[in-house]
Amino acid sequence: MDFTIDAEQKALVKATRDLIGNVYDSSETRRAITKTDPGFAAWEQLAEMGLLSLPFEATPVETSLVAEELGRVIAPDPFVEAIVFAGGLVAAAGSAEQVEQLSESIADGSTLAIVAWAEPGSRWGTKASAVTFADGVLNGVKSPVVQAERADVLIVSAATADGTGLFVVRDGYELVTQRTLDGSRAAKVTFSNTPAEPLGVGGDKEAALALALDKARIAYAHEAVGSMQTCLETTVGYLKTRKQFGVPLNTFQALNFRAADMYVALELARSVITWATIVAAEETSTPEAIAAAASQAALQVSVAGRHIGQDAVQLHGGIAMTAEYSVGHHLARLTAIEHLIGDDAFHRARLAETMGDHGVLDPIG
Amino acid sequence: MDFTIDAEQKALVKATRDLIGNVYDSSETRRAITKTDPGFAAWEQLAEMGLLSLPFEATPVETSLVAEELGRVIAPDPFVEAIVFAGGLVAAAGSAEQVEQLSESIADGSTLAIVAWAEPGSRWGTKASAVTFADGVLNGVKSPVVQAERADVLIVSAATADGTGLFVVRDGYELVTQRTLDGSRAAKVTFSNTPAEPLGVGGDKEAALALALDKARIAYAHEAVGSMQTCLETTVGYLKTRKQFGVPLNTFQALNFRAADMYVALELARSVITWATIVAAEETSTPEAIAAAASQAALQVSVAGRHIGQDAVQLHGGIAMTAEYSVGHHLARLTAIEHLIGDDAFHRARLAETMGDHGVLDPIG
Amino acid sequence: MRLHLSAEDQAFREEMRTFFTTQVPQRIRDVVINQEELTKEVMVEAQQILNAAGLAVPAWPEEWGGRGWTQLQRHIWHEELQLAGVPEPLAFNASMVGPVIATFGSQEIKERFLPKTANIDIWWSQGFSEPDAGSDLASLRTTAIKDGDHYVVNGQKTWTTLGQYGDWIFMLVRTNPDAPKRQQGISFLLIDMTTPGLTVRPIELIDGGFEVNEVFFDNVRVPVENLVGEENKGWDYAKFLLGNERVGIARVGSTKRHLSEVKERAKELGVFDQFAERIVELENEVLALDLTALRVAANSNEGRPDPVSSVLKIKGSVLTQAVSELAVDVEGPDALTDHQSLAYLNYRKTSIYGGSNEIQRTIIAGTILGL
Amino acid sequence: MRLHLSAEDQAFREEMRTFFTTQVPQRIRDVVINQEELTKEVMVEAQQILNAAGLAVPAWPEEWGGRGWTQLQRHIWHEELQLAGVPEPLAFNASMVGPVIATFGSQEIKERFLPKTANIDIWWSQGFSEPDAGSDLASLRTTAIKDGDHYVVNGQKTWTTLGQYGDWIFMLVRTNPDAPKRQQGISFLLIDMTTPGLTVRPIELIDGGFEVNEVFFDNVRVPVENLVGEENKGWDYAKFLLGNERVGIARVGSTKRHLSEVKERAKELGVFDQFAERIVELENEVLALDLTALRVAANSNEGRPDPVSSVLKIKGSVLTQAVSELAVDVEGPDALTDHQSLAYLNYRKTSIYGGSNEIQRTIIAGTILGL
Repeated sequence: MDFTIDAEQKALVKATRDLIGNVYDSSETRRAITKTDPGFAAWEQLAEMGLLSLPFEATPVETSLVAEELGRVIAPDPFVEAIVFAGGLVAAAGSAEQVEQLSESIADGSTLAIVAWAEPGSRWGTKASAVTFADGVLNGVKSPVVQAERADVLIVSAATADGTGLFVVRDGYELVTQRTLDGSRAAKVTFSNTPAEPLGVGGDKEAALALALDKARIAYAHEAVGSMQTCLETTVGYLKTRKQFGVPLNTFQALNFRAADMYVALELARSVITWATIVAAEETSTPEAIAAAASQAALQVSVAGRHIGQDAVQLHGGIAMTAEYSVGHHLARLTAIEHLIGDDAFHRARLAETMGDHGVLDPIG
Repeated sequence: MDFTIDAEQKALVKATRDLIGNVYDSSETRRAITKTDPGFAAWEQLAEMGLLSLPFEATPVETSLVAEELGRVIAPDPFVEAIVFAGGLVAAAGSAEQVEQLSESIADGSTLAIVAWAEPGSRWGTKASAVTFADGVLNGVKSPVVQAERADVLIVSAATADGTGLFVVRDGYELVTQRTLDGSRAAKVTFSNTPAEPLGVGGDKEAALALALDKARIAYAHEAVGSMQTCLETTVGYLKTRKQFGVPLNTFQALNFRAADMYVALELARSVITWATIVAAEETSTPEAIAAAASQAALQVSVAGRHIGQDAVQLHGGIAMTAEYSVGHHLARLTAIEHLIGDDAFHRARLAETMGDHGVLDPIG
Repeated sequence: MRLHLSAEDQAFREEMRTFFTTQVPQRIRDVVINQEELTKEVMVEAQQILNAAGLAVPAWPEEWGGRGWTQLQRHIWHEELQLAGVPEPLAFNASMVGPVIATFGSQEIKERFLPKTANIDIWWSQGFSEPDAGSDLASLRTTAIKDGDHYVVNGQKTWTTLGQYGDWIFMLVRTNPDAPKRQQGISFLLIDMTTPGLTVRPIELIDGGFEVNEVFFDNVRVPVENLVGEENKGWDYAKFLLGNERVGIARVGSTKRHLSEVKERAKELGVFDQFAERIVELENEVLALDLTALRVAANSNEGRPDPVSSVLKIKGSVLTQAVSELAVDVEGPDALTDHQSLAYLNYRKTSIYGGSNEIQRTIIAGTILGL
Repeated sequence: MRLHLSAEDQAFREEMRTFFTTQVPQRIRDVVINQEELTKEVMVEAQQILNAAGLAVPAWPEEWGGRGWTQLQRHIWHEELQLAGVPEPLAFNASMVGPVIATFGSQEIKERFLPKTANIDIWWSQGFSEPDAGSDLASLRTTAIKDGDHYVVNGQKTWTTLGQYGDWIFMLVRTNPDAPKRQQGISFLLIDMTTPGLTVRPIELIDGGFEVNEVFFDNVRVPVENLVGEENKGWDYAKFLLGNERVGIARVGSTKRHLSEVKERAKELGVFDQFAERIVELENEVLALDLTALRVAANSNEGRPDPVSSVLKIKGSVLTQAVSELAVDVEGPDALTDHQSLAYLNYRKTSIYGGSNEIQRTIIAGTILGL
């Protein structure tokens, strides 16, 4: 059991932090960028740094470290969506030819790949039914699909005679794009006899989709840790400097205690989420073990994320309600992450299915 | 809609408070009394004051007012158990002869009647199965039965060919008595060919039992309100007088805020529980309406009782853990009440059954 | 104790319910029910419908449009209005500046302002909070220095809700900077927002909407006859006003309506059973709030706000937020682009404004518990 | 980052698990598992079994029975011991007075006390808290005035856990009442509890048990050689001791075991599905506590306690209580007479003792967050 990271990983963290902190040097910069299309600005630099090639060459540890850094400034670049999730899915399920074809253009930033898996009303289920594949074309609707408008390639899950298949689509679909609550974009994607190429050899790919999604959940959870960390730091800084009634806010014990409780929640969440990455990175881990770890991590995101995000706003007061200030955007992003990866009820129910199988839960057994 | 009580009811409250405050003049007196059999000491005086005749002549308003006063000092006398519940059940379901026969001796305190309805593992269900009635005798087990050892008459629910019947039993059963967590006693009662007389005309009495139980739940909830009120008052008093670090505890904002939250919880609980009594007292209320009101009240007991009881202990610190001090006993009694009337999960599930039938919940409609 | 409303109050409730659901167009109420943005035009239209029927400012003195209702009737009026989705009369007019003028203003100032205030011919804004004075209102620094028959106002106000629509603004200003205590030397001044030197800057909120504003004052000249009551007594008027504000803030009717809408939505989405326990719990808490508001209203002495109103403020805001959180969860993944999510973000304000919940806890601990 | 234990630590864990589950009799462990009352005899028997195997005081210096383990190994030892239901070595001996004597005592006092302390031939009691000094330890008033080669001790201690079994008591006493600061002038003194003038009064707790005591000192004469370290330096030793106390207080292994027992019980009673979501949530929180304890142990520098131990104390106590509350709810109506209810009442102490959770929040806000 070892939670430490090595020198190379430390360097990765530092380089990512420097790069991303430079692009999003303030909450106002980030806000201005999200108001123009496509709503993110660090993509080329992330590519130059080699971070977009991670799904093809590195372990979940590296992707999680990068995601956590992006989370600190809630960088709107779709790193987890396009690289960890879509890139990871291509790497895991694509044919050798597809991997070769896509990996280079994903890694250099020229191709943005997005997984279109969610279906209206499906509540995080991975079994496809709203889009069907037959005779080489797709028909149906996917929603919400984050950053679909900017996507060069969609990886679409669809019902086939053999189960849930995965398909590469480059064109021939319609989009209705909406702003998301965290300043990003998501679309309803409608396929009408859209030509599609199977990812990999065909057949039922639901297990591959679910595993890639679980790994993405863990990376999202690290984004959330980074965001929660910023919420806490910002709140502590505000309590120290902001004066009310002629004294700094940290004169008020009740406020300090709530900051202390935020710290407790953050450290506990960090432990579980980091452990989940370690489980995902371990070669001997089964998909079931990774799914369980992803759900444990997601549950922490939900419970700690609401607690920390809401209290960061409350302890700031009115200023936190303004778009000019940072913590409200963190609350929005934490809320969005939770609804991307599944909320507490979803993950509790998923964990409940196997909870009776063990007595004591042994995280390092 | 009127929450006020009239002059006569106010006099009842004052007389009860004087009487009970005299018998249980301190937490130590109460503790000493619970250590000797039968564990309560105000029964004769309650009888002399006429309070034990309430189920035969007054409305739930009066019994709730008395219960709340008993709750303030957590008087261990089984007023709700014997008078509201057993007395109320006799009054509602007994034959004219039985009512006549029992009402006088219940009212003068010479007969202690107790309802033996709970069954091992039944979790607050009112359909009897662990005890059966046939050929004039009862067989089976009831548990827990509060104050069974002191009881002169048991009203026993039992499975019959017609459903759940109710039976009067005076003798011929065996008891295994245990101390309860709140200093009272409860027994496992075993019936072996025990002669029993049907209460009323026979037939399925589950509805009558359930209604009497729901009315008892509301009275118990008032006991809980009285106890929560004392928890708050005692805690506030302690915060004002106890010094730590050279200053009174109410110098510490975080503690005061928690006392404020206790107050919020208490006032909200008081509203629902008082309303439940008003529903029960209203002649036009259906059993379904009383059941719903009882569950709403019980839910407040569970949620507010745990919050207030636990925080009263925490805000006191170590002293509250000692048997010499009062608030620990209040926490114990609040816990016991909740497990007598059904916990939060039970009442949530019960309310969930009908919750979809209305849009907006209108408490005075 | 009595369960039902008296026959009189029952009839009153029916009358309110009928009026709100038949005389206020569905088109207007749907804006509220669907949590869409209320435009100025719609709010004015709604309030003028109410005012024409004598239902806009029932708590005012009767000679200025009040109705002499009991507290319970006012509660019923308010709850039915919210249940029906009728936009509330603009609080700055109906609950804030109106009662202050009616209580403390001269006859001349009453005649000049109250009818237009009730009919929202003047849209009032509130100029209380300042950038360095959030919960600590008394530390305000905007000055009004007398210069002949004018005050010259300099400074900045913030959190001015819907100030972008404002015709006039009622202000707390410091008229005596040398007063020994911070609460002294404050006056209550009315300012025409078209006066030169006054600038409004809308502030974007985290839900993308524009609700609050900064208002800047650069040598704004205000006739002395726009002072309400006595000079340097403004803090007393402000406390009176804030007490009124807290009473209506529990939002019981709105929260009940929202919860019932979420129930319907959960049924539509097929997740009613999954959320049943949480809905039951919230319904129980909303019931407690509803009954406590009724208890306070029914028992309250006329006039002064009950300190228990702090309970209503705390629990009311927490439940507004909890129901909006439930609404987001019921939506599931679609919450990403759903207006329920924006409402969730927006409603974080309810535990901050109108005296934050920390301020309310301080009131309860101090005023009620004596801590 | 690495998921599994190293081969060495894995073997270590197996060794511990095997020892605890085979060398400590089931009869003893069942007392812990069934939450029955541990008698003095059983606790002594268990500790002597451990001590004979070198497993009673592994954190001590090696010359006095310590094992030179890493923090992670100590964590594994502690968790496996709790998981197996082995009674813990008496904290007053193993975690409190032993380390203080070993670190600050003279060679003579080490030789005199450490072997007997490890083998529980002396049962130590703790004399820190006083009636008017709960969380505010430094305000203690018990005095020890030098009279020739003795200290004369007068005063009262309270919350002395298991003091009714005590052979000796380690005390904080005020040796210099005139010291300028309260923390100065305090000394660390060892007292034979059979000394004339010393009286122990057990205090009944709300669960009916007797765990804590008052200890009265009426001119108790204590030889000066029973002083540990330097006179008037006791506060430093106490801080060292309290830091050690907090580390073990998370009760991770015990809580994990209790939760798994409650799961089994819920299955027996047929209510597993009904409680499933709550169990899942608690299991998630216990996992977080477990992993945080591992993270602290694995990353910790030898010696000084990590301030994050306050996180473990807060969450550890809250989860101990939450699992005991779940256990009561799983029992249902039978909880009225069930020992789980008494454990629930008893465990309210865990957020109070060892530095209340309010004290821990103060430490986090101050030491970690700099507030």
